[in-house]
Amino acid sequence: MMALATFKGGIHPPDKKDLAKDKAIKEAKSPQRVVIPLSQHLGAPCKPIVSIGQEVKKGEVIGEPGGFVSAPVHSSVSGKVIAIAEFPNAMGRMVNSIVIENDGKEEWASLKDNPDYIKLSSDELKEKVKAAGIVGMGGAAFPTLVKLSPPKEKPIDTVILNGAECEPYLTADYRLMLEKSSDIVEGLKILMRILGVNKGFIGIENNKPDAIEKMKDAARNEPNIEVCGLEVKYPQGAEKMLISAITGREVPPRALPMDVRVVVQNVGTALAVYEAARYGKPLIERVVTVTGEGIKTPANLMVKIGTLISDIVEECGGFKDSAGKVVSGGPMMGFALSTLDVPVTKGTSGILVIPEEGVVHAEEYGPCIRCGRCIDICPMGLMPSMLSILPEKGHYEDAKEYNLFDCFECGSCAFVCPSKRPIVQLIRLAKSLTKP
Amino acid sequence: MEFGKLFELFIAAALINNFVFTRYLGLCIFFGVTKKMDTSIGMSITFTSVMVISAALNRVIYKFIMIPLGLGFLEIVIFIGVVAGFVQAADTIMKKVSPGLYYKLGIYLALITTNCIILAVPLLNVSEGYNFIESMFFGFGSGIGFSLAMIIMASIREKLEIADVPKAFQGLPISFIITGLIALVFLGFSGLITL
Amino acid sequence: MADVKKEHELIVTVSPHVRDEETTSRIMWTVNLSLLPAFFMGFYFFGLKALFITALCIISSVLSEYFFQKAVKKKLTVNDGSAFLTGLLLGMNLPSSLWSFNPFTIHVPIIGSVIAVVITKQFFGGLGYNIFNPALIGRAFLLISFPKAMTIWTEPTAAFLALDAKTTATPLGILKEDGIAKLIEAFGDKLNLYAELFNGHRAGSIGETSVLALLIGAGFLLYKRYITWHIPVSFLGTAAALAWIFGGKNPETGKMLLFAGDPLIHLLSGGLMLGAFFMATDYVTCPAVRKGQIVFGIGCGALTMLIRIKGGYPEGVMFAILLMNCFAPLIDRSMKSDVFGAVKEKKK
Amino acid sequence: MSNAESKISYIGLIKNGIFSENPIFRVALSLCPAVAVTSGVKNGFMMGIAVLFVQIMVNVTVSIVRKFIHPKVRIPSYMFIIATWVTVTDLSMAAFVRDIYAQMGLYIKLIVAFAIILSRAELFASKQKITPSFFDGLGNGIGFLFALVIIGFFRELLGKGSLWGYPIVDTKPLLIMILPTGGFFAVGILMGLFNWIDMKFFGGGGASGGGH
Repeated sequence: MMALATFKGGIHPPDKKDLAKDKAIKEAKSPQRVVIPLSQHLGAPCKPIVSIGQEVKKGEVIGEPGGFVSAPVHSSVSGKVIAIAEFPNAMGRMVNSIVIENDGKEEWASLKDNPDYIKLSSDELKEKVKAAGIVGMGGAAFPTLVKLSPPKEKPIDTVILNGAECEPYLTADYRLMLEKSSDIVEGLKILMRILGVNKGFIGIENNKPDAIEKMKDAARNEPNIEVCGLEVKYPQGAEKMLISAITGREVPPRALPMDVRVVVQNVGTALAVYEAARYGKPLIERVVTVTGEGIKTPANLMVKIGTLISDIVEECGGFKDSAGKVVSGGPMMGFALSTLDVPVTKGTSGILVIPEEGVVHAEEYGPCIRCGRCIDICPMGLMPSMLSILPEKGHYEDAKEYNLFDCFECGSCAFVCPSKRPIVQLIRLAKSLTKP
Repeated sequence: MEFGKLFELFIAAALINNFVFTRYLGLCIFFGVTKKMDTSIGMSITFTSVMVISAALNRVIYKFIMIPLGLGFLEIVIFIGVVAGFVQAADTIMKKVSPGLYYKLGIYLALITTNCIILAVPLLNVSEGYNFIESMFFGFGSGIGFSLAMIIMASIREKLEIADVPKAFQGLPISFIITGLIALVFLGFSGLITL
Repeated sequence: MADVKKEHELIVTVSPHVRDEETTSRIMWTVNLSLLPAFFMGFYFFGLKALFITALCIISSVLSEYFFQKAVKKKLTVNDGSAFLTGLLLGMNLPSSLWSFNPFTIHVPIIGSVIAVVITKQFFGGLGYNIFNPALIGRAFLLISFPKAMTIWTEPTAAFLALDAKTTATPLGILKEDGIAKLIEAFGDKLNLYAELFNGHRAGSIGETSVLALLIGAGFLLYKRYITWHIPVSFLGTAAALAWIFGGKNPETGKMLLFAGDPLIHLLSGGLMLGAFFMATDYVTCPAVRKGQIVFGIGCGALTMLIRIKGGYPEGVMFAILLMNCFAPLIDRSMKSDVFGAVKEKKK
Repeated sequence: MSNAESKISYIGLIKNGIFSENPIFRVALSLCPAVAVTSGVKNGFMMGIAVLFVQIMVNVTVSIVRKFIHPKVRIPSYMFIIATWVTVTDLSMAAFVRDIYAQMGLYIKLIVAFAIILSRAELFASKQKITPSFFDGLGNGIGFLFALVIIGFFRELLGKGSLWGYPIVDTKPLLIMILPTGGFFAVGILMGLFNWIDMKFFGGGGASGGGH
C-alpha cells in the first residue's frame, strides 16, 4: 500500500467519531425563531437592510457585506423581523444580530435551477458565490470569494478540498462526503473553473475509508481530480498541513496558501458553492454534528443558520444527566459555551457535549519539565514549551523570538503536555499583549 | 618552544585553571555582565584581546625596563598604569578608527581597568617566569577561559530569568551557587594536563 | 424556549477540551520502575548494603524535598516521584562499600541527597528549573568531599549479607592504572570479560554494573517513548568511536596507539549505560530540541572519553554529563526548532 | 561644608559598613577575595586587615588631596594612590607575615583592583573631611573583615575541621568546602541568608546589588 500523505508532527487524540458516524444527515426541526448574527465571518460585519416588523422570505438578503472581506447574510426562515440587537455568539462576544420569528411557511425568496452552471464564466460563477454569502465552513469562516480572487501576481495552480475532518468527534464533513459526494465533486469543478486551475485534490483522513471510496467513485470520470488518503493525525485538516501533505509545498511563516499557488476549501464549502451555482441557493443552513458522551442521541443535523443551540440540544434528547461542558466546534479548537442561547453560524461544525466527569480541569498545572513532547508534535515547528513559560513569567516580548505569531492555536501542545499546562491560553495572552 | 607545550599551557589556562572557577578572579565583572548574553559576548571579545595585548606589553616592559632599572617591587603601580594607559589609548584609537566597533565594545573597555584579571595575568606571568610567547598564550588562554565562563553563565542566567528561584536567593546568591556548581563540574578537567 | 440547562452550570475553559492521559508523575514513576531491574542486579551482587544505601538516599531525598517545600511554603510535590528518582539514581551511583567503610560514612548518602535536592534543584525553583542533574551533582559533590570513601569498591559476591566483601578496583580503574592486559587477565579471557561486564558481575557503583538489566529498563522507556534515541545513540556512538580511535596503547612503550582501542570494554564498563540512557536523557537538564540533543550526546561522549583516556579520573561519564548540562542552555539558545515553512527561507 | 556633614554619626558609619551596606553580602563589590582567601579564618582575617588598612589610608589620603586634584584626572589619581598603598601593604606583609603571604600574595596585590576601595574613595572620601573619611574607611574595612571571617569560619570548620589552624575535629568533614566550589556555595548561601534576614526582620527588598 502506498504511504499516506502527511506532515511532520501532530498528535493522535482518540477520534471518538463512532458516536455520530452512522447517523445520516437529518433535517432539523425548523425553529420558532432564529438569531442571525451580522458577523459570522472573518472581516467586516454586515449592515442590516431590514427593519423591525418587516416580513422576510427564506433566502432573502437581510445583511449586506460591509467591505471586501465580508459576505452577505440571508434569512434562513420565512417570517417577521422582531429585533435587531446585540446577542452573544459562541465565542462569548456580543454581536449585532437580526432576530426573525418563523411563520413556518418556508417560503423561498428565489430559487432557480440552472443545469448549465458549468458553462458560466469565472466572473459569473464568482458573482453567484458572492451572492450566496458563502464562507469557509470548516470553522474559520473566511469569506470564500476573497480566497477565489487572488491578486494577479499570485497565480493559482491547485485547488484542494479539505475533507480531513481531523477534529475528534466531528462527522459533519464525513456524512456530507458519503451522502453528497457527486455534488461536492461538482463544487470542486466549479472552484477549479473559477480559478482557471486544472488540478484538484480531495484530502480525506484514512479513518474514513468509505468516504474515500465514495469520493473516488464520484470523481471517477474526472481525470484532473485526485482523492488523497491522508494519515490520521491531528491537525491534518489545518490548511498549511494539508497543503504540505498533499503537494509537499510549505507555506512560509505568515504567508498564505496562495503564496504557494494553492487554494484550500472545505468540502462543505464546495457543496455550498455547487448549490449556489446550480440553484442560486444562499448559505442558510449547514450540517452540524451534535455529539459527545453527554448528549442523549448524537446526530448529524442539517440546521438553519441562526437556530439556537438550546433548540438543537433539545431536539437531540437533551443531556444525559449532567453536562459539564458544551463546546461549539471540535474538542481541540472549539469554544466552550457559557450559555446555550447562542445561534449556529456558518462556521459551526459541531456541538460537543462533554459530561462532567470528562472535563479536564485545567486550574492545577505543574511546571514545564521540558520533556519536549510539545516541540515534537507542534505542526508549525515551534517550541510551545518556551511559548508557555515566557508569558507565564511575564516575558511577553521575548516570546516573539520563538515565533509566537506563527502559532495557529491548534491545541496539540496542550493536549500532550504531561504537566497539563494551559499552553494555548498563555500563547493567546502573549499574542494579545504584543504586536507582531 | 614546542607547539604542544604552548597548547597545553593554553588548555590549562582556559579550562583547568579557569580564572573564574579555580582562581576566583574577575568575579565582579563576571557577575556584573552575565545578566545579558549580548554584554557577555561583547565583554568576551574585548577582554580577550586586551588580555593578550596587555600580557605582551607588560612582559616587554618588565623585561626591558623594570628589571634593568631594578623596579620589580613597583610592579603593581607600573602594571596598572600600563593597563590603564593602554585601555585609554585603545579607547581613543577605536573611537577614531572604527566608531561602529567602539559603539559596540567601548563601554566594556571602561570596565576593564578595575578588573583584577587584567592585572593578574601580568603578575602571574612574572611569578611563573613565562617568556614572551608563553605570556601571550597564557593571556589568550585565560581570556578564552574567562569568555567561556561568561558565556555559559549568561546562558544559564537567561534560563534562570524564567525560574522560580526563592526570593532571598534571586540575583547574586543563586549566581554564586551556579558558579559553585560549575566550578565543581569543571573539576572534571583536573588532571587532564599535568604541567 | 425551553431552557435545557441553566447557564451558570456550564464549565467554560479554553481549548483544547481533551487532554492526553500522560502526567508528569506517571512519567517519573515509570522511569523509577524502569531502573528497578538494574537496581535488583546491584542488590543481587552487592547484597543488603546496596539496599540500605539506596533506601537511605531515597528517604533523605524525599524528606529534603518535603521539608524544603514546607519551609518556603511551596506546594508539596513529593508525590510526583522526581525526588524519589533523584534519590534512586544517586543511590545507584554510589559504591556499596559506603555502608561498611567505617561507621561514620552513613552521613555521606544523606549529604549527597540534600545537596542534590535542596541546592541543585529547589534553590533553582524545583522541578523543571534546575540546570544540573541533581543526582549527578550529589555524586560529584561526594566524590570531591570524600575522595577516599567514594572510591572503595567491593567485589560482587552475590551473597545476600556480603558484609565483609573484599575490596577491589573497577575494570576502568584497572584499565587506567595497569592497562588492558591486566584487565583481561583479571577476568580470565577476553570473552569472559565481555560476558561479566554485560551481566554486571564486576566492581562498581550499585546500579551501573549490569548492562543487561539497564538495557531492559532503557528498552522499556524507549518503547514507551519516554526517551528517544537521540541522546543515547549519539552519546554511545561518539564514546565508542573515540574509544576505538584513541583508546589503544602500545603495550611496550605505553604511548597512544591510534585505531587500536577496544570500544566494547569502554561501552560496557563504568557508568556509561546508566548515564547515557537514564541521566543524560533527563528532560530538564538536556536541550529541548532533537538536533540539540544530538550535539549534547556527542559532547557527552567526547568528554567522557577525554576524561577516561587523558583525565585524572578513571570514569568520566558523570563529569561529562554535568559539563554538557552547563552547555545545554547555550545549545537550547542557539538551536531552536525549525519553523514550518521557514526552512527554505534561511537567514541571509 | 554644610551642617549635614556634622550630623554624620561615626558609629552609624561603622554600622552601615558592617551590616546594611556590607561590601560583600549587601553591596556585592569586590567579590573575588570573598572566595579566594577564605578557605581559612586566618587568611580571611589577614586579608581583611590588609583591606581595612588600605581602605583607611586611601580614604584619608584622598580626603587630604581632594581639593588639589583636577576632576578630570580624579580616577587615575585615585588609582595611583591605591596602588601605592597596596604596594606598601604588599611589601610589609611579604616582610612580616611570610607564611601567609606565600599563600595569598597574588590577592594582596590585587587589592588594587578592588572596586570597593575605589568606590568609597570616589563616593565618600572625595567629598568629605578627613575624620568622617577615616571612619567610613574603618566601617567598610571592618564590614569587609567581618564578611571574610564569617565565610572563612564556615569553610575552615567544614572543610578542614579546624579554626585558625587549630583542629576542632580530627576528620575533614567536607573537603569540598575549602575548594572553589565550597567557597562559592558558602558565599551564595550566606548572601541568601543575609537577604532573608533583611527581608524577614528589616523589611528589606531582598535582592542584593550586582555591581562590579
